[in-house]
Amino acid sequence: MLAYIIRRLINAVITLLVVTLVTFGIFFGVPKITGSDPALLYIGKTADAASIEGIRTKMGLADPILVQYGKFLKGLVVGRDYSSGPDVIHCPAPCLGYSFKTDRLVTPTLLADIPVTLSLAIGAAILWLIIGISAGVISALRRGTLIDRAVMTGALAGVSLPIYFTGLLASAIFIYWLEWLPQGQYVPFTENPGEWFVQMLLPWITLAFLFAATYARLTRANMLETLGEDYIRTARAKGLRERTVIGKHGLRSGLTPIVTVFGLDLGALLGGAVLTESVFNLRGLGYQALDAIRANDLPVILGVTLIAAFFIVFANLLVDLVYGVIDPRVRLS
Amino acid sequence: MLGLTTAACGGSDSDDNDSTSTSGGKAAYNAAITDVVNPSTTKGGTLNLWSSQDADSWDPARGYYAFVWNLNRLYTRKLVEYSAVPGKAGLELQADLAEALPTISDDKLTYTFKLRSGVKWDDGAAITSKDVKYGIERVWAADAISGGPVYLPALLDQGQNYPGPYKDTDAEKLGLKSVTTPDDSTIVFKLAKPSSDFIYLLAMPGSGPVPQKRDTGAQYGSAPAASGPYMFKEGSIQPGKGVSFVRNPNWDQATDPIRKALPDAINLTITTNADDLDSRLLAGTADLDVGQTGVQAAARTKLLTDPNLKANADTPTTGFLRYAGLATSVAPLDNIECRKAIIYAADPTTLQSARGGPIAGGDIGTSMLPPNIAGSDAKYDPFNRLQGKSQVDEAKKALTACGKPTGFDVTIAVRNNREAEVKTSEALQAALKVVGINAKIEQYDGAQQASITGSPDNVKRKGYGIIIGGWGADYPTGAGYMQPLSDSRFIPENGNYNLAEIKDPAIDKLYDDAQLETDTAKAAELYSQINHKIMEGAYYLPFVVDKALNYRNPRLTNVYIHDAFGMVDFQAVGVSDGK
Amino acid sequence: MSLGPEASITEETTPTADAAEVRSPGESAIAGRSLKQIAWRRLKKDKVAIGGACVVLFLILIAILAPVLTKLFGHPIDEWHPDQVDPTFATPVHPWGGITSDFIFGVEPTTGRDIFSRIVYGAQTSLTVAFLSAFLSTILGVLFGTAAGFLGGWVDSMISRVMDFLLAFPQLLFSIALVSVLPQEFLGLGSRWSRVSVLVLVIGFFGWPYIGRIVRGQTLSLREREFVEAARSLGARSPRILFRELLPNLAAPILVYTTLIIPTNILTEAALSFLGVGIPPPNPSWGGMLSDAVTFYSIDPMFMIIPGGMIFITVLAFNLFGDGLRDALDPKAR
Amino acid sequence: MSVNSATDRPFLEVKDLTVRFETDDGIVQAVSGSNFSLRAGQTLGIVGESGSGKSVTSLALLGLHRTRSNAKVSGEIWLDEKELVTATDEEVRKLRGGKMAMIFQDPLSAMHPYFTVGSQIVEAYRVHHPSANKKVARERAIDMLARVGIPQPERRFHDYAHQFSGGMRQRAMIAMALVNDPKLLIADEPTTALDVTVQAQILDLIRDLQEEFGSAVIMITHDLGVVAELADEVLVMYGGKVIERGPTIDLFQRPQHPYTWGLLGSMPRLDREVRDRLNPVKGSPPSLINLPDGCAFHPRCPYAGRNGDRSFKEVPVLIGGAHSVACHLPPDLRNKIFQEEVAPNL
Repeated sequence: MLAYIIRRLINAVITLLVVTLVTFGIFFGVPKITGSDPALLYIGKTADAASIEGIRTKMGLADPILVQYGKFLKGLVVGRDYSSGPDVIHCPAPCLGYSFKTDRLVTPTLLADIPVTLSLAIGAAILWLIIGISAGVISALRRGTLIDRAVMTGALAGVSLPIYFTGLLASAIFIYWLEWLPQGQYVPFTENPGEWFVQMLLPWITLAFLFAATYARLTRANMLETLGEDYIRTARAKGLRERTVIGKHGLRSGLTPIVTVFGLDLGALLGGAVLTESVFNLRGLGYQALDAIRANDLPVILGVTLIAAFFIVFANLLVDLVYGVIDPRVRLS
Repeated sequence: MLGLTTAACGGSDSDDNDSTSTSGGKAAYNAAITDVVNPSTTKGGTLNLWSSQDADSWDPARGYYAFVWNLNRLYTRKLVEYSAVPGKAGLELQADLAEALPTISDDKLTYTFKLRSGVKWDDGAAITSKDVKYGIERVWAADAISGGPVYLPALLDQGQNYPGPYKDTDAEKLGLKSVTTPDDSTIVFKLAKPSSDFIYLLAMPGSGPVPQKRDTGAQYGSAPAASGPYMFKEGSIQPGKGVSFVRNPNWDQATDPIRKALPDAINLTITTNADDLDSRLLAGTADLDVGQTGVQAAARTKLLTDPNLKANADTPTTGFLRYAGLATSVAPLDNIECRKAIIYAADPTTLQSARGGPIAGGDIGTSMLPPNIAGSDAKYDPFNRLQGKSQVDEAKKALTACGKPTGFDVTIAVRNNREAEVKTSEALQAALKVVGINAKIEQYDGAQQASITGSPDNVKRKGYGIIIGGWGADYPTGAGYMQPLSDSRFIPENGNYNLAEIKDPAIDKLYDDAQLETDTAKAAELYSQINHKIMEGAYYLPFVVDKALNYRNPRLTNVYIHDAFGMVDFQAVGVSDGK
Repeated sequence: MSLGPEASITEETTPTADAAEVRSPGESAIAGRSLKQIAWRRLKKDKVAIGGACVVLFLILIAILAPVLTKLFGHPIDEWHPDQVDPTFATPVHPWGGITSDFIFGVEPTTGRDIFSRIVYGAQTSLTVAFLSAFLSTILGVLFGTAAGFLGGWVDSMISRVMDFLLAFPQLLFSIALVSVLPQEFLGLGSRWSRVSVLVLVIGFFGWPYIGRIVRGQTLSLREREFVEAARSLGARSPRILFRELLPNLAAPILVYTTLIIPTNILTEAALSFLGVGIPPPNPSWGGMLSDAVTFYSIDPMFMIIPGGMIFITVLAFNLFGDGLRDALDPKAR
Repeated sequence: MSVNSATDRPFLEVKDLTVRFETDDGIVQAVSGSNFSLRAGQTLGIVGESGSGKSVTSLALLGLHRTRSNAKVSGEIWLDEKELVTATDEEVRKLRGGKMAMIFQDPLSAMHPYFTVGSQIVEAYRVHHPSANKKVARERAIDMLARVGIPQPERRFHDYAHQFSGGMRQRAMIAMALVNDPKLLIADEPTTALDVTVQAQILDLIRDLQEEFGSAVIMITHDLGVVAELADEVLVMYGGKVIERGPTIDLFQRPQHPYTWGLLGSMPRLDREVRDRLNPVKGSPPSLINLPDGCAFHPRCPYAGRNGDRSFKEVPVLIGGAHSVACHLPPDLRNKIFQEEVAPNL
């Protein structure tokens, strides 16, 4: 068991390394090839060769790409220092770099964004789990009935609606037309829970709608498969009440696969729900990433990609471990 | 100024009536452009400024956004500062830290300033001439503290290749030779050649004083020292969230002829949602949009259809001009006739709507000198654009003259991160098509502008014949506005803004003459000539003179548009209800 | 009897079906001749799926006929109509997003361009990207999937690792970044088609692991199945087994999943355009139109509803058809 | 174990039982009009190919079809004076696992993978003994595990199905079925999933337990060997119908239906010379959606044409006394064929 976890951890680290390498290669390598010079991004309207050169060295863009990568990794592990003119800025490990655009360290910047993404992901997750699973179970039990048809049609519609459309639609209806919800922006939970809730409501619903649809379909399929299993027939043959048959024997194995999917989805979301965040102006990791890409803020792009990948990989690992616990047939080794 | 607004309002009469009907001081549509709305001296209360974008930097040497320069007046005093009055008078410089305007030697090369006595930093230390010199020296350290304008080295470095204070070997870090501080209250500038614009450069935030012991280089922006009436509240600078200013206890009204300092506190809140900002403005929970770039489409409709709201709105010209540079290095635009063809074919109206229409976008542009700059003349319309239609016949004629009667292919380069600019490029493309000019739109990464359209080599290689651009003056003189766009000596290999790559000795000469001319009226005349030359050369296609529809909270006092910034003069504003 | 009476009856009603197909439900998607017939019969009975298929065909037709349709019912996509929009508010002068007999889907705010034409051309872009990228994913997926499953050993572990890696990648982010660094024009394709091919490459590339995994799994299970064993014992060489025995039996799942990634690709393309890295203007794309609508949706909702609705209908149609196809080929999934 | 206690009413009596499923592909006649009865302590063997309707019959007895909306059951099922077809779901549920229990084929798939075997037995016990607390139920379960011959029952109690060997799993399954001492035990192919040595053990176990509990047993199988070993009476089903019924010995000595001959022919026998090959029934079972006209077996029956074309037109009915058969061939002709053509090869 322990050995397994260790091996998995090592794999995870390797994956992350590859992610950084690829990302680094693309965003620091490509400019070298295409000849566009990141240093120019940080200079003002009036750029003179001398100061550009100064910035280039300051950003370490003069070094060969591998050296830069090495420095990046070193910073990740032990931290590194950046010159600020008179004195140096120390970037403690894990140092994701220093944005010369905003003159801020990447790590704290991104850490500050995580709460937003977190509230979005968690809130939505709770919603979609409740709605999606119950809908799925119901339509599985009422298979072929009107309810089933209705739920499944709704679900299919759900998975076919782009979130950046439902998002706009939702705000058009609830904010501008019905005026049920106020204009506004994200408010930290710690500052004002009420306001936080009000502001997150629409993003949650929008995001949850999409996932609930997927989960309803998934749950239904799993439940149907389970209910077809022999052991369900056995349970009935034992004279168990239908409630017990479905509620205990059915759900226990019908929902187990959902755990996997859920873990992965959540992991992916924590890496930044780019679309939802951009539709609702939530300054989370996803939004940060978009900004960074648009502004060509390489250190930030690299940082976000790495964090996102980290969440996904970590979720993968966690899911496998959890699965080992909830499914007695799986032996981790 | 009034007449100018009227004329500038190409077509839409309603504005004229409104602005003429503004009886001094009362709130009315566009009242703040010409007059001080709700004049008052009541102190106290809190001014709630909002913004949908964060400041680029609060470090005086690094900020470049117009609103940041405007807010800089709250906490940074310079030797000279723009007067705090509406209209053209606001463009005049006035002694600020200096007790009087400089004594200028007869050869116009030596500027001597005497500092006022009793001017203090927020920590109580006296502001000395050394602080001023050190602040100015920081402009040289563009590698450590990039972002701000770098004009002074051109005039003051004089071959010294001063590395900036951080690499300065001088013990006091005051190694810049051309600037001397005989005593703590005197500072002397020695120029190599006369420059009538030099004094304007000293009014830039970057020329403000910085106490050397408090300079943290790249991090200085997170806690700048304050010389003005307000200082940053301890640790209140939160990137992406906002800042709050409180009174600077060591500022003395007696030493400051410019600033009113009415509110007790000024908060700037940054929202991520521009529509939210608008609804707050209309609801009165926000006093001003500090960006002053105009409300969103949704609020625009509300504002203009409700007379009560409209009475508290202004549409000042922002001092920005939107245009397309016609690169002379790219065939066939090396031929003036082909350039003319493009200008004639362009449809002034669609270009205007692409920028947001006559009110939110701006007036149809006719030449390359915006109205807030001495020498501009809104009536000067060489290509007859004010009539608002594309002139196909003229264009066809020009094409024939150019030897391309059937038209030609050309590429429009446009920043991908500017929605309005992309739309203008599409408008232009559609209009050019009519006369057989096939324009291909190429969007480029706006963040890399300096190395893409800013690089003449690249422009030539990629064949960017038409380059969409926009420009606002860093200081309100013809040179401050036009020189980077038209002086052949202002073509660096990167970060070039002379998009047309105009290489006209006559123009260059006129700039030099203007620099010698200390009489602003005469200088204005020269700039007007340059403007004519640029237009005659068909180097640029002006789109619009930017306007922005902004709302001011009725509770505000002393509101007026400051011409140097094209927006409300924040430092003058007070609140009537004391809240 | 492990499937309970109902399934065992389907077994008896299809006497020619290979027993193994029924014994293990997962594999029953693998088509024996008869199963294809059943599938086809089922599909024909599935009104909804057929409906979806019809809509899909209709859309394809629209995309192909875009130029004609524009001539007949619309105006050129890049033709401005300032008279159709209010200069001050930039919104259409006519109600309902400027819908008139002349502009049947209304006009774009600011520009007054004909939305109908832009929708029709948008369909062209959207479908081209979706189909080609799905095709690319399938090719790569089948190639690597069979290789991994069939050859096994280090090849398998290599490919599987790569697939896991790609799936562990913040894909949308990366697509955005990639598209924005890749060249805007090449091979003289013109800005529109160059960007289309870039999108195809990126979306197709990130899509292949999904197919790859399924194909790998199928191949693994097939490898151990009687007829392959038989073929092997008869001394058939690997390539022959691969192409004569395996691929035909992979046809069904491949078909199903290819159909099912097309809608996903449509959404991805629209998402990228929405985020501003899609088809460059003035070439229309549904996602692009939606992002333009962000500025106006509170005052001109139609401008948002029309492209959004189109995306919805298209994706829904593909999903309906895809689901129907899967159900038809894999009764257990019903 | 004798058939002569004629007076008392049969413990189980099935009259004209018909089960049909409505599927997309048509109506499936899984069982049509089968009649049989069973006395306490007796064992009834039901034989036939897969799809002959034998398993469906057993599910119908337990009322397990009720959860399937598309299943239609008609006829009468009398279990110990109680009619089950018309009984409410709740009544049937109470009987299920209590008075009548079932042993399924493949026990691995028939046991829940995520619950321990012990807990599943406890569950079965407590649903019929609501008063019994956990502890009692647990002891009962362990006791049952011991009774079916599982070593170290206390430890195995906590194991999962997949941790048992095939044989042990089937024993556990039986323990679960017998935990409420059912009066009727239905064993559906209890041994097919097991290897031969284990098969014997399980069959012995069932026999012993039957004697111990004195319950009636229905043994469903396609393996005549099993029937020969256990059953007092045998039911041969084909295409959803009972085509021959009789006391075991009698049926094995004088099989009446050609299909039964086929089955016997396909049955490996130790006393058979190695040289003569098995001769199974040729052809494949009929579709239950559209049965062949006339005798369902005629397409595979080598003697179908022997007396005109009746077999192709009329559906034969089950006639005869204790040993009855559904076949158009006149009895004498049948005997003749059996004696001359079939018997020699058996």
